[in-house]
Amino acid sequence: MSENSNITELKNVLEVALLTSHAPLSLDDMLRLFAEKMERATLRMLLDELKQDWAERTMELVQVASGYRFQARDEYAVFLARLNPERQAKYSRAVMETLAIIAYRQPVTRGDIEEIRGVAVNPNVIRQLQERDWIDVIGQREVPGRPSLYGTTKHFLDDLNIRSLSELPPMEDFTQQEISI
Amino acid sequence: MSENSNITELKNVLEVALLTSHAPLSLDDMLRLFAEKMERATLRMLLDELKQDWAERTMELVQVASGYRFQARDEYAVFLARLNPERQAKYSRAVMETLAIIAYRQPVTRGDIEEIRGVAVNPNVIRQLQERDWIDVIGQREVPGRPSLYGTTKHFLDDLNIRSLSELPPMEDFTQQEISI
Amino acid sequence: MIETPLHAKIKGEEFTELPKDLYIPPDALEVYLESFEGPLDLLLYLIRKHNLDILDIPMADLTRQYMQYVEKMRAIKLELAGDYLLMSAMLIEIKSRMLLPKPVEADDESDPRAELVRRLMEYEAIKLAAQRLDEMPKVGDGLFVASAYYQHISQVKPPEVSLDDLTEAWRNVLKRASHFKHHKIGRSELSVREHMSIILRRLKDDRLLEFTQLFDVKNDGIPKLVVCFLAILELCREGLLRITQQQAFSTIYVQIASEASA
Repeated sequence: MSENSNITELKNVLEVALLTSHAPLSLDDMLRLFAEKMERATLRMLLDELKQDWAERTMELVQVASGYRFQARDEYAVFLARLNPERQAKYSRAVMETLAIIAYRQPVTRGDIEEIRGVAVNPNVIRQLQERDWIDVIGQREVPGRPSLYGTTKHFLDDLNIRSLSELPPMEDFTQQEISI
Repeated sequence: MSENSNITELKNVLEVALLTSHAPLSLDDMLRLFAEKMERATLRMLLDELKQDWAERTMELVQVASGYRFQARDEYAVFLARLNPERQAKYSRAVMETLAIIAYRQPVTRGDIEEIRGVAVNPNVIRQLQERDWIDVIGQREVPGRPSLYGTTKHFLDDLNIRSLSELPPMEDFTQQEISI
Repeated sequence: MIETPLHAKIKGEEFTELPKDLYIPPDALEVYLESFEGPLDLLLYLIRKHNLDILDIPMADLTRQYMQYVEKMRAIKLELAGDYLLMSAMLIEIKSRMLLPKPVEADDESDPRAELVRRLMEYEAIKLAAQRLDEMPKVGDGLFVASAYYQHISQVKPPEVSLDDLTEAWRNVLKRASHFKHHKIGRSELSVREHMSIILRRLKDDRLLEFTQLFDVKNDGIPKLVVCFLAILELCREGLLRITQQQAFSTIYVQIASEASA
């Protein structure tokens, strides 16, 4: 075996060990991989080369407190996070009704929502909908306190798979009936 | 982004996910990685390419019962075994024979196992196999006492690196075998 | 006892004579006693050790050997004896049934050894299968799977909301609103409301727009232009817009009321 192919083979063993290990490998761990005695300097050189070999690839060889490990580059975290999403419970009734009021009655202030629902609106409810990027502030009403006016976003339409608010089921006819009872 | 770099990027995401996952990834798992909808045929094509990309490398992309995973090529096992010289304690013969009966004769009750082995089954044996997630209760036999029926799990197939029970070594006939004691 | 010719196999060769050393001193076996998995395992050991033909087991010899080991085991491991004694009884029963005269038309099925042979063969097949399973490389034992590290960021999957959920919520709102007499829910076109939001958004970005800039005459049809105009009027009525014109027929400007007063 030539010197070069030998180095490749040694790096391969290190690569396999690091890719399959559940925990970082210390230099001592890695020295145990090889039957023949290896200098720590040689091992460090091999690890440097291995790091270079992966420089343009998906994983990076990093050194942490307890040793070396391969880890996914940061840019992939967003993909990996999708593998095991924690599903959040359903929205509360307050959130859904607030959303409905904003969708059907925009632009509305918090005061409008409270008037329609007959109860105070928890700021947390508005925040949840804003964080979801379903509603945002589109202006202020020119009354004392200049309350924010809320409207729904394009993202809201996208998530509900409709192109315009006019595609929301018309509810006014139904309303008239209900109210007349 | 050109078509080609896009394919490379998709394969990179798959590679990262498969190299960092602690369990095999099913096609459905992998489809979740991508925000945009992907056809299963496309995913299979990407996996094929990824397998080819790694054909000359240290790990191989294999398909087991519950999905795909990267694993070290056989030739590296001898090196990796040196990492943890205190080998995992072997299972007792009672455990392995019980496992073999469940694997080859499932679904079976504890009574069936005792009949074949000619001795009482220690509950501890069943528990060990259940804790390893190699067997589980898959029903009850409709006889007095409604004894549990045991079968092997997907995880058992995964751990043995096979996709189905049909890939287990075939049972040998007694008389054809020369047995060294 | 019916003497049957012995068919023993040793390394593939047939032997028709009993080996001279059929008897193994129990002392030599002491080391194995622990490793027997039960009476079937012990019987198989004896059969293999003495190269007996499983299809034609010499019951007398086998039973005698077996009893010797069971005695030995009883001496050192009493709690094991139960299963083994049961087997002793079975062996003796088979042996005694074989002493009875054979019916002339006897087929293989009537061989008193048949059931024992079936069980021995079944057990040996399982024993071999267990050895094979044991030898297979397994994850955690000779098989190494990828397990590299990644930075876990937890992504909470937000609740799904459908159009039905939304309209259901709106229906509830309306039902409840009907209880408040003072509140009146007027009939207005949803698309007017949507345009009110669209216009406010544009003015938030552009501050001051010419009235005509709010209309896309080229692309929008008449109904949409009308809706847009109604939206401007509604915004004006609600005091959200300020519309200015310096003199007759000059450019009309539209801006958010608060921006104008500031």
